[in-house]
Formats: sequence, C-alpha cells, structure tokens
Amino acid sequence: MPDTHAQSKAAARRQKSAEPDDLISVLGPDNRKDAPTDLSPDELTKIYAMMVENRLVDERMITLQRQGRIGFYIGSVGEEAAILGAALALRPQDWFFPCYRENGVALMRGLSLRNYFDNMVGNGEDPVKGRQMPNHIAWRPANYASVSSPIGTQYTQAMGAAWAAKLKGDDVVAMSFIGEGGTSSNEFHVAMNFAAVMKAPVVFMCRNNQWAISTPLSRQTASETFAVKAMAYGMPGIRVDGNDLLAVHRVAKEACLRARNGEGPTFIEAVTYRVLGHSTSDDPKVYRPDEEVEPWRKKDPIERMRIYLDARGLWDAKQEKKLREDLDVRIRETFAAAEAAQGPTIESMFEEVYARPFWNLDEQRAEAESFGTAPKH
Amino acid sequence: MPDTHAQSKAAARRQKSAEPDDLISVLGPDNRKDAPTDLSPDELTKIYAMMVENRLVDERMITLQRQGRIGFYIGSVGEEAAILGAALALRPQDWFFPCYRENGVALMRGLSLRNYFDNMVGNGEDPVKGRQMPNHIAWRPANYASVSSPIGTQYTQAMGAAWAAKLKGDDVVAMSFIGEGGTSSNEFHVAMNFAAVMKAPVVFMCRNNQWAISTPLSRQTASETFAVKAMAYGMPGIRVDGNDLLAVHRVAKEACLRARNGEGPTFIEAVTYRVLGHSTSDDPKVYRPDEEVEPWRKKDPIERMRIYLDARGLWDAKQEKKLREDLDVRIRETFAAAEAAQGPTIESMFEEVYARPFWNLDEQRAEAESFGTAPKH
Amino acid sequence: MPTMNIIQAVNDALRIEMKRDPRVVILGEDVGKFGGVFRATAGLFEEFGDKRVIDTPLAEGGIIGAAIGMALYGLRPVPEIQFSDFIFPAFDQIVNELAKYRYRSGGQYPAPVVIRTPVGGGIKGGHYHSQSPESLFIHTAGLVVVCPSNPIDAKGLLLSAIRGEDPVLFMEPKRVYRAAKGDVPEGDYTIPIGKAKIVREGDQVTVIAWGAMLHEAMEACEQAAAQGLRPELIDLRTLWPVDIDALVTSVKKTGRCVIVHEAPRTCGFGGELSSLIQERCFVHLEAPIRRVTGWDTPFPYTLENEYLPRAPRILKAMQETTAYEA
Amino acid sequence: MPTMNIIQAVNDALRIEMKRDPRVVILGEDVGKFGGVFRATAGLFEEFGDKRVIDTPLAEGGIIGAAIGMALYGLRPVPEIQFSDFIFPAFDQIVNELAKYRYRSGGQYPAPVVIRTPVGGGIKGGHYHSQSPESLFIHTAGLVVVCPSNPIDAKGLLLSAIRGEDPVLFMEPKRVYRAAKGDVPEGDYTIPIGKAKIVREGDQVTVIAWGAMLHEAMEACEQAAAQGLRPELIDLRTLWPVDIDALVTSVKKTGRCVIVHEAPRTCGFGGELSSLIQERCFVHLEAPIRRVTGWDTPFPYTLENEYLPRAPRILKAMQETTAYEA
Ligand SMILES: Cc1ncc(C[n+]2csc(CCOP(=O)(O)OP(=O)(O)O)c2C)c(N)n1
Ligand SMILES: Cc1ncc(C[n+]2csc(CCOP(=O)(O)OP(=O)(O)O)c2C)c(N)n1
Ligand SMILES: [Mg+2]
Ligand SMILES: [Mg+2]
Repeated sequence: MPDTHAQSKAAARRQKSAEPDDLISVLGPDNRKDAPTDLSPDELTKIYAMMVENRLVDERMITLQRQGRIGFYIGSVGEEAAILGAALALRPQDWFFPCYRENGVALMRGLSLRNYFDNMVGNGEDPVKGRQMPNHIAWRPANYASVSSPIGTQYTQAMGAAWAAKLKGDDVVAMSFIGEGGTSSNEFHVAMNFAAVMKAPVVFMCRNNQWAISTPLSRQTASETFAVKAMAYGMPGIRVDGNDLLAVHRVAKEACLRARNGEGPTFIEAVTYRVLGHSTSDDPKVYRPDEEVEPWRKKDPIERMRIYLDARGLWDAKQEKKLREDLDVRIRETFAAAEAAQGPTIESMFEEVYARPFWNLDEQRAEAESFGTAPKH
Repeated sequence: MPDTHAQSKAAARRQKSAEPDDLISVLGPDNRKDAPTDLSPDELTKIYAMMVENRLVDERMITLQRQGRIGFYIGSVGEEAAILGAALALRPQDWFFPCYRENGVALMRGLSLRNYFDNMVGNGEDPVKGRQMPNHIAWRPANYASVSSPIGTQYTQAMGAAWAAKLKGDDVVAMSFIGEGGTSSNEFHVAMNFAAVMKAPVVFMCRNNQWAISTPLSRQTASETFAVKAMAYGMPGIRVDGNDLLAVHRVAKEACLRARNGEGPTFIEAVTYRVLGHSTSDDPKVYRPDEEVEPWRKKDPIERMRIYLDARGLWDAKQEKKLREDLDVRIRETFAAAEAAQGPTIESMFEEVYARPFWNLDEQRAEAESFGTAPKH
Repeated sequence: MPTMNIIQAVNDALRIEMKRDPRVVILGEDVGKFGGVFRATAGLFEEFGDKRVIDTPLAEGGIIGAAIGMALYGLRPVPEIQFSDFIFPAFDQIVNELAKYRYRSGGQYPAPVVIRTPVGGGIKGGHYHSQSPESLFIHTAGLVVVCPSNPIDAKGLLLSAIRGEDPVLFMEPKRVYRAAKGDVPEGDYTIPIGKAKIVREGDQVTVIAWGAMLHEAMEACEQAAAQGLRPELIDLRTLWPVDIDALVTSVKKTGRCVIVHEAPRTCGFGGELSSLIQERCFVHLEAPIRRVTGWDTPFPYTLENEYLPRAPRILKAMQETTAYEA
Repeated sequence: MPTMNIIQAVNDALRIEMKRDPRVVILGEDVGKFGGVFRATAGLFEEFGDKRVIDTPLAEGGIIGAAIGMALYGLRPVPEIQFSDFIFPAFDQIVNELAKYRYRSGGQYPAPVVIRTPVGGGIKGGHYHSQSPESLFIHTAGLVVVCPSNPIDAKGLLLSAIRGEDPVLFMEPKRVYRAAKGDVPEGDYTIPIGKAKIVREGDQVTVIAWGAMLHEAMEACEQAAAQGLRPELIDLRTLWPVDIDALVTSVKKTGRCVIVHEAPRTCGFGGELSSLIQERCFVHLEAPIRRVTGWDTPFPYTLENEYLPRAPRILKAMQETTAYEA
C-alpha cells in the first residue's frame, strides 16, 4: 500500500540532499583574493580587527587566569570566524543566544571591553553583578541573552524568542550557538524540532570544533556530518568551512534571509577546531596528540583573513602592528580598571532572585550582613 | 577546503537513502495470497489468533471500563500488526521495552490472561501488585520491561539493555516501541544517538498512528516521514505498512539480524492509524472528523490477514467463529476470577520501595495499618 | 455570581487575561482545538486563534524552553504541563534556567512564565498521574509556587500570577477540579500572591493545608468541631512565598499545629513549615508539630485512598495533638 | 596505610570493585581516557578497557537511561554526572524511572545504579558548578543518598553502595576532594549505608553536618570548645536513610541542635532533619533547632564565601543555641 504522496515528497528531498554534506568554502585553501563577498572593504577590515581583538583578549585572559587574577576562562581561539562571521549577519534588532565561547559577539554588538572585564573579575559593575563565572555574561542592550553552563538550553530559548517574534509579526531573527557535543543533548532535539514545526525564524549555528572536553566527535554521533541532522527535522542543513569567515558569513546571511522570508529555521555546521584546551581547567595533552592540532594551526581563521585582505590591498603589516599594539594597551588598561573596582555588595546577593525580595531573603540578608565579608579560603 | 572523505561517504549515503521514505509492503493492497513470507502456516494461524485475542481483550476491557469495573484502558485496536508482527521477530532471550499499547506482546510472550486481568483490576495477584494503572505491566519471565507513562523513557532503557548485552557478549536483541508523538521527546533523541554511537543491538519501533491524543503528526515534525529521522543518527531508517503483518515481521526480522550481526540499531516507522480514542479517557470526536477514520477501518490489519489466510486456505469461517467464541468465554471467565481476587494488602504498599524497608517505611506502615482500608470516595 | 468549578475558573481567568493583554499566549500538549485533557483551555483556541493557543510537539522541555524565550522577548507565556508527573523532562529548563534567569542576568532579563499543571492523586491515576512535586520547586530559589483549593482563589491567583513579574508554578488540584464549586465573581479581580486564608477560626490547634487536601482537612475539622474541638484551619493558597505571619500568629495563639499534604513526607513542604514554625514559635508550642502526609512510597494505584492523608488520619492527629501533655 | 584524598579513595574503591565484580561498568562524559574532569576515574580505562570505562555522548538523560537498562539486564553500572548541576536533564530518568523501577514492577526488576556526582560550592564555580541538590533526591522515594566527608568513608561507602541492591546517589564534596586527606585502609572494606558517625562527643549541643560542611562545622566546634563549649558533632555520611537513632540519642542528651548544609534553606534537608528531631525529642528540646545553610538564592560567584555556611556562622548559631533560655 505505498503512500505515493510521501514518496514523491521524498524524491524531491533526495534531490536537494546534496546540501547537508558538502563543505561550503569561499576563501578556499589559498585564501584567494577574488573570493566573492558582499562585505565592503570597510566591513572586512572591521570584522578582521574584531577577530584580532577577540584573540588578544582571549590570550590575555588565559595568562591572567594562570596568574590567579581571574578564576576561570573559556575562549574561542581558532573559532573566531565561525562565531563572528555568523553574528555579522545579524542586525541590531536580532537576538543572539550564545553558548559560552561567543563573548566576541557581545563585544561586536556593543558590550564595552570594560564591562567584559568586569565580568571576568566578577566585580560590582559586572553586568551580571558578579553572580556568574567569567564568560557567563548577559547584555540586554544588544539582545544578547544570558550565557548559562548547562549545554544546549540556549537553543531552545532562541527558538522560543524567534517564535515570539514571529507571533508578534516583528522582523526579527534569533541566532544561537552550540558545540558539536551539544548536538547530543535533549535541548538540541527539541529546539530543532519545535523550530521546524513552528517555522520559527531562527539560525542554529553549530561550532563543530571536533572535541567536547576530551570526547572526540566520533563519540557524539555515528552520522557522517552534523549538518545531516537537519534532515530529521525537515530543515535545511548546511556544512561550511568554519575557519573561512567569508563562507560562514555567506551561509549565515542566507539563513537569516530564509528566516525573515518566513521559511523557518536553518542549521549550520561550521567545521572548525578547538586548538587549545577546553578551558583553563583543561589539559588536552592527556587525551589528544599534538600532531592532530598542528595542521589546524595552519588554518588559523585570522591568518587566512589577513592573507586575503593583504592580497586585496586592504591591510598591511603596519596596520597589523598598530592594531595589535593599540589593543594591547587598551586591554591592559581596561583590565586594570576593572580589577580595581569594588566587588558586589552582600545586599546584591539577595536582589533580583525575584522582582522584589520575599521575607526570607530580607531576613537572610540581614543575617549575612551581620557577618560582613568572609575571609577568603 | 572540501572534506573529500565526508563527501564520498555522503555520496554513498545518498545512494542508500532511497530507504527511509519508501513504504515497504508485503501483503499489498489486495492482501494477495502469494505474498512472500518465511512464516510457516502454523506460525501464521497462531499469530492471527493472537491478533484476534488482542482485539477481543481490548474490546472487552473498553466495555468494562465504561461499566466502571476497571479504572482505565488503553488498547491497540488497529495497530495489532505493527505491534505483534514486530515482536514475532524476537526470540525468548530477547528483551522487550514497551510503550503502553503493546500488552499483546506480553500475552504472546507468555503472560497469562489471568495475570493481565489481575493488572486491569489492580488486585493482589497483579504482577505489579496493584501499584500501577491498568496497562502498566511488567513481566520478567519474558524479559518484558515495566511499562511507565512518561513518554520515551523505554527507548533509552532499551538501548542500555541492548548495550549491556553487547558488552557481555550475549546473543540478545532489545526491541522497544514508541508512538510518533514520542519522537519529539528528549528520550527519542538520546536513545537513538547513544545506540548508533555504541552500535547497540536494538530495534527501535515507532508506531506512527498519526495522532498523539489530539495532536496530529504535522505538529510533531516537519520532516516528510519519521523514518528519515534515522539519518540524523547514521542508522538505517525503514518505513513499513504497519497494517501489514507480513511486512512488519519481515523488516523487524531483518533489523534483528542486523543487530545480531553487530551492525547496530535500526529504526522502523510502522505507518498505521489510531482508529479509536487515545484511551478510555478520550473522545476523539472533539478534534478529528470521522471521515478521516473511515478509510483506515477498511485497512484493518486483522481483516487483511484473514483475507490472506483464507485465500491461502489456511483459515475459514468456521475456525473464525470457534476462535472468537472460545476467546469470548475464556476472557469472561478469566476476568471474573481476577475481579473476585483480593486486593493488595496495606503492607504491600510499603514493600519494594527499597530492597528492604527503611525505618520510616516501617513506622508508616504501622500507622497506615492502624487505619485499615479507607472508605472509597 | 455564576457557580463555577476550578476548571471553569481557570478557563475564565485565562480568557479575561488574554482579552486584556495581547502578550499572553498559551502553549502545551493538546491545549488547542481539544482544549486540554482536562478542558481547562476549552474554547480559547476558537476565541483567540492558533497564534495564541498553541498545540506543541510532545516535549515538555521544549514547551518550557520556548516559553522562556518568549518571556525574554516580551510575551507572557502560560504553558500547560499536562500532568505535573510529566514536568521532569523540563526540570532543567525550570530549575537551572527559568528560576535563575533574572538573577543570573543581573536583573536584565526577567522571565515571567506561568506554568499551569494539574497535581495530586485521588483520580485513580497511579504513579504517573498523581504526584505532588511542590517541594522540589519551593526548594528552587526564584520560583513562586501557588496551589488554590477552590475556584474563587484559582481565578484570582491565576490573574495575579500572569500579571506578576516572577516565574510561577501554578498547581491545580485535579482531584477537586470539578468537585470544588463556588460562586465566582464575574470579570476581573485578583487575589494576592503570598497571602494565606483562615478558612475556619479556632484556638486549640492550627491545621495547615492546601489544594485538594484542604477539603480533607475541612472535613476533619468539622468532625473535630462536632466533638467539641476548636481547630483553626489555614489554606496556604500560595506555597512560596509562604505567608509566614499568618502561620506564626495562628500557632502562637493555638500552641499546636498539624500540617497536611499529599506528597511523601520526607523532604516534603511539611518539613519546611514545621521547621519555620518551630524556629519562630518555640516557647509557644505545647505539643510536637505533626505532619499528616502521603507515605514515603511512589504513589500507588489500588491503594490510593490508603496513601492519601484523608480526614480520619487528620482528625486523629488533631485529637492527639490537642490531647498532648508534655 | 596510604594517605589518600577523596578522589584517590573513590578511584581506589572503583578499582577494587571492578576487579572483584565483572558486572561493574563506568559510563559518563570524559570518564575514559581523560579519567574524568576531576580525575576520579583516572587509570581505570587503561586497566579495564573501553568496554568497562565508557565515554558517552553529551546527554545525562542518556547516561542514566542507559544505566537503568544495563542494571535491569544484570550489570552494575556506576555512571558519573560531571557536576551535580548537570543532573537535571536526567531528572526524569532518575525520579520517575530509576527510583520507582523496583516498586512499579512489583519487585521483579531491581535497578541497582550508583550515580556518582561532585556536589557543592567553594571552588569558584558559580551557579552551575556549585549546587547541592540532595533534598530533591531525598524527597524521591526509592533512592539512597550518600555524601561522605573524608576519604575513608568515601571508599567504604562507595563499596557498600555498589554492592547494595538499591539505586544510590553518591554525592562527592568537590570542595574537599583534594583537601580532605586520611589514612585509608588498603584493599576491601565497607562502611554501612545508614549509619552516621559521631565525630566529636559532647553534651551541650548537637551539630549535624555532612560533606564539605562537616569541615566547617568541625572548625566551629573547635573554636567553641576553645571557649569552653561541649558540642557533639555528627557526620551523617548517609543522608537517606538517615540514622535517626543517632540523631535522637544525641539530641535527647544535649537538648539543643544546630543543622548545617550548603543547599538553600527552604525545603533543604535541614528542614526535614529539624522536623524529625522536633517530632521525636519535643520534651527534651531546650532551645529552637537552628539551621545554618546556604541562602535562598542561586549560588553566587564572587560572594560564594558569604553564601556558604562557614565556621563563623555555625559558631554563632551554636553559641546562641547553647545560651538560649526559654
Ligand atoms: C548539561 C551539561 N552537561 C555537562 C556539562 C559539562 N561540559 C561543559 S562543556 C562540555 C563539552 C561541550 O562540548 P561542545 O558542545 O562540543 O562545545 P565546545 O566546548 O567544544 O565548544 C561539557 C561536557 C555541561 N556544561 N552541561
Ligand atoms: C513525558 C510525557 N508527557 C506527556 C504525557 C501525556 N501523554 C500520554 S500519551 C500522549 C500522546 C502520545 O502519543 P504517541 O507518542 O503518538 O503515542 P500513541 O498514544 O499515539 O500510541 C501524551 C501527550 C506523557 N505520558 N508523558
Ligand atoms: Mg566541541
Ligand atoms: Mg501516535
């Protein structure tokens, strides 16, 4: 009793199914100067500078963590193109639901470096008031949602926000990030499925950096790619060279357009690599050979952009030097100021649990204040 | 920077990808007598009788529920081929993790009708001791796991049991059932994914009966079929006519063989239809037109098997009459006996929470016993 | 004033608020055309359309995760979880996300989501259609937990909840969904979150209950009164923030206290209430505070009436507590 | 006897039991080659191979759901949840499935799964690497909950847990993972589930604690003793079933009690302990039972030392409790 309706639909799907497994590249292996892009020279140098800023901030924070001046750091070294290239496709009114490596997007969307560092030290001027670990920021003026550690929850919330925008008739897209490890989570599944059923205007980005702490991607899925997972949800799945900013930007922009046109969600696997440890708490030497890392250092996304910009005559060694020097100074000075700021008050610990503290919190605040600040252990 | 390895794999996948969307049928629309099967005439009449028993039990229980003699019932009317045809592929050592419509499998694997009815009335002889609702049975002698209401949990547990069998080197397969609504659950995703990564010998059956209470399948997925979801996990996905016992049996048997050959899990979508309400608590008239149901009544899986057996000369009207009469008597008499049995003791309420009751349960049992049996409200 | 049961009162509150506030949306399994398995959303789909009364795929984590995103964006989602027994696939989104969103974002992102869900036993539902998980949510800083016992409170509290700024778990006592009737004021009114109600005044023993068990406690109080006892019965209505003043005032007056709930005793809300009262009324207590609760077992099917803290058990605890002499 | 910290003791127990019982398998995120993010399973992958020490995909529900299936089949799975803050995606499998499996199957299917997970704050982990969720699991009938404070108990209790017939939540106090050292007996020994330990004898006030807070309580007791107080300090070790006899005996002797835990106060285990003791020791109580706990807020980052119930707070509560006169 063949169901011919489903079969013809299926045939149509199979014709399209070239998509999920192709690796889309724009810069190509040689970072050729004629790589097509609709980014203007000005936009190109700006996003390049943003990538460099992101990298220098990461490097500095890792050093400071080693010195015990911040408690923890998780960065995006080597994944800047996958992150910033995608977010570059967003407009101010769009929403961004980060995983924990996308702090560069907050900076790109207007969070001040000072506030970013306030979060690193957890002082009283931290936008999240010293309540969360470093890298767990929220920044409402940029529709940058709150970072939380539990893997994948942001995907589902992004779907909800996008769906809300659609229900309200707003021209707004939501974008969210997840790691390839996160595709194994509950949240990945329900977010993708709801979004597809509801045709929510959301762009689901997946940084396939090939490792989830010590777990290789072969322990996350038996499918050949992550992009193919989109087919389970009846959603386009795209696989892109995640170290190629132009390619990531292109596919993200196309996905945003689909979302805005009422065509619903897109899933994008950006193939990249986590060249450092998972975070400052991790030592990757224990579980992966250095030889695996080496080739990826050569594919550094910043280096690839620099070669491209250089070839196009948009960037030179002098600009590079100045950019790095300026950033270095700015990062050092700004961090020093953040470090010098006062910590959060004990009172602040009891605020915003609810809109107004309940009686138990009032009682407890009084008790806590009577002990003052605790000696550090 | 195309990843040629992934691409060639992908090409191979696409060649195979005819599979998930084809609707496999054996009996065909005319239930032709030359439909191929490796079931012997004896096996065929036995499984047919089992289907009829399942149907008559369901019908009787629904009547008894209306009379207030049992508290609740959820049956499998119209889905008997999808359920029994698949379970027929199992051997005694294999494990079965039911959803809540597969009670026929417990009967087929040796649960006595009496014990089944003990569970319906929740008496003291109920294998689950009156602790769970009707249709929520467990039957260890047949490796029939415990039915629980939360959707999908059985899939993950089936994966775990199958994986355990593999780790121990046992020649054992686990089979589990889920509804098409259940494919939206967390559990579906993690079960499918773990099973594929670990190559667990498990057969994942999905009864696509097109409704989840009042929710149509279009609200569960935007994919064209459920079978296609297997691709997300790198697992074979099969779509079969769920009202065709021979077809369901064939694909389930093939899946069992794959599992036993170390080839890992298979996902099978059995396309069928829920011709009645969700359960005795439901009234489908509120949300679906009767016209949708009518055509499916004509595809009744029992009727189709009867026509086939008849055509092959394996069954006739006399046998049919006798089977139904015998069953009717057996069902009535057995139920009467179950109904007459004593209820569970108050003491039994406190047992088996742990291997041995803790002090709090001993105290509470004494207190509960001091009040005796409560008047019914 | 029309006579309504709790389902009708909930339905009425939802309709009023959806008319008043275009940001309110309902989402959940079978809440649309079907109007919910208990019919609490009946008619709303027809009235407000499929953009505001939305059937979702079968995934509670998706329902709550989506509701969080909607609330961040500025809507007022009122998701329904079909039975509270099925809330656990959404537990992470509720406990780690929803409850902490305002706090963890430094106050930038409130997440006012009101989760409606039927709770409790007594309908022959067995393990998975009978649980009372309140204490898990009361333990979670950031959540408000409400459980009305009658239609008047149900309507007024639900309107307060949806208009509030905090996430709320709104527990509906399904055993008395239809049985608890009352004359419900028409139109708009609210009942404040955080205020208990003295249902019966007395001075010999304070009885604390809520939801379906309020009715068992009421029955026990009537029987006790017939025997000459003078119990004071408090309906908590809001479980968290609990109306601590009402409790302390009453127990200081009576010196004795019996707490009733359906959930298993150990680490149930009764333990918290008992401790709060003991800490504040120590010198006034003339007898140990007693808890009359569900037993520490999974919720059973056949013996549910032996499991639930029905009137005879409450009455006996009241008698023993009032008779207690140190 | 070798000196070990808690991580080493846990590792030792796992190795001993894996050698003794081929049914024991370990599964979780990063437990294999890496040996776990806290290195508790270090070396086991090398020793027992990838069929018994298994890295899983990133899904806690899958880890626990698989472990249940394995246990039903006859294995003895010891899954690790990387941080207890991440246990909630598995909450449904733990609370609705694992805890109820024996009961709901009429005793046919025990499910002896031992879930190991680091708990508690004090390591600068913020909301999501610091929580103490014990009361949620103690409330769930069917689970055993254990939390050792030192390596000797950790090893002996873990061996008991894995050999037992019940599902166990084995909480490891990560703040003292390395700091709590002791001379751990070599080879096989067990410490019984359900038995508390009197860490310090006294007759003026009973102090109850466990896990990392036992060490704060110990410090407070030493300071109190220096001031001439005679506290009795009890390390619960097993949270459920709690050693009720030990508690009642002690409080009947001292007449006063201070309970310490990290989790938020409201509906924390302290409330249950306070109620249990009050119910049983009413006439012996000379002062209100006090709770010194984490505040009713999400766990904060910068101010974690102000959040945790450190020694000064415990000391003050002891002083006030002993000084109390009705
Ligand atoms: C629910 C949950 N489980 C476990 C963790 C611990 N954890 C933090 S990051 C991580 C690996 C994530 O890998 P992936 O998703 O690939 O992201 P990546 O770090 O590579 O960017 C794990 C297991 C967590 N944060 N949340
Ligand atoms: C986690 C969970 N959520 C909700 C429910 C309530 N519920 C019971 S059956 C059902 C529909 C299931 O539909 P489907 O999976 O298609 O199975 P079918 O009943 O059609 O066989 C729902 C929503 C449940 N049992 N478990
Ligand atoms: Mg990764
Ligand atoms: Mg269905």
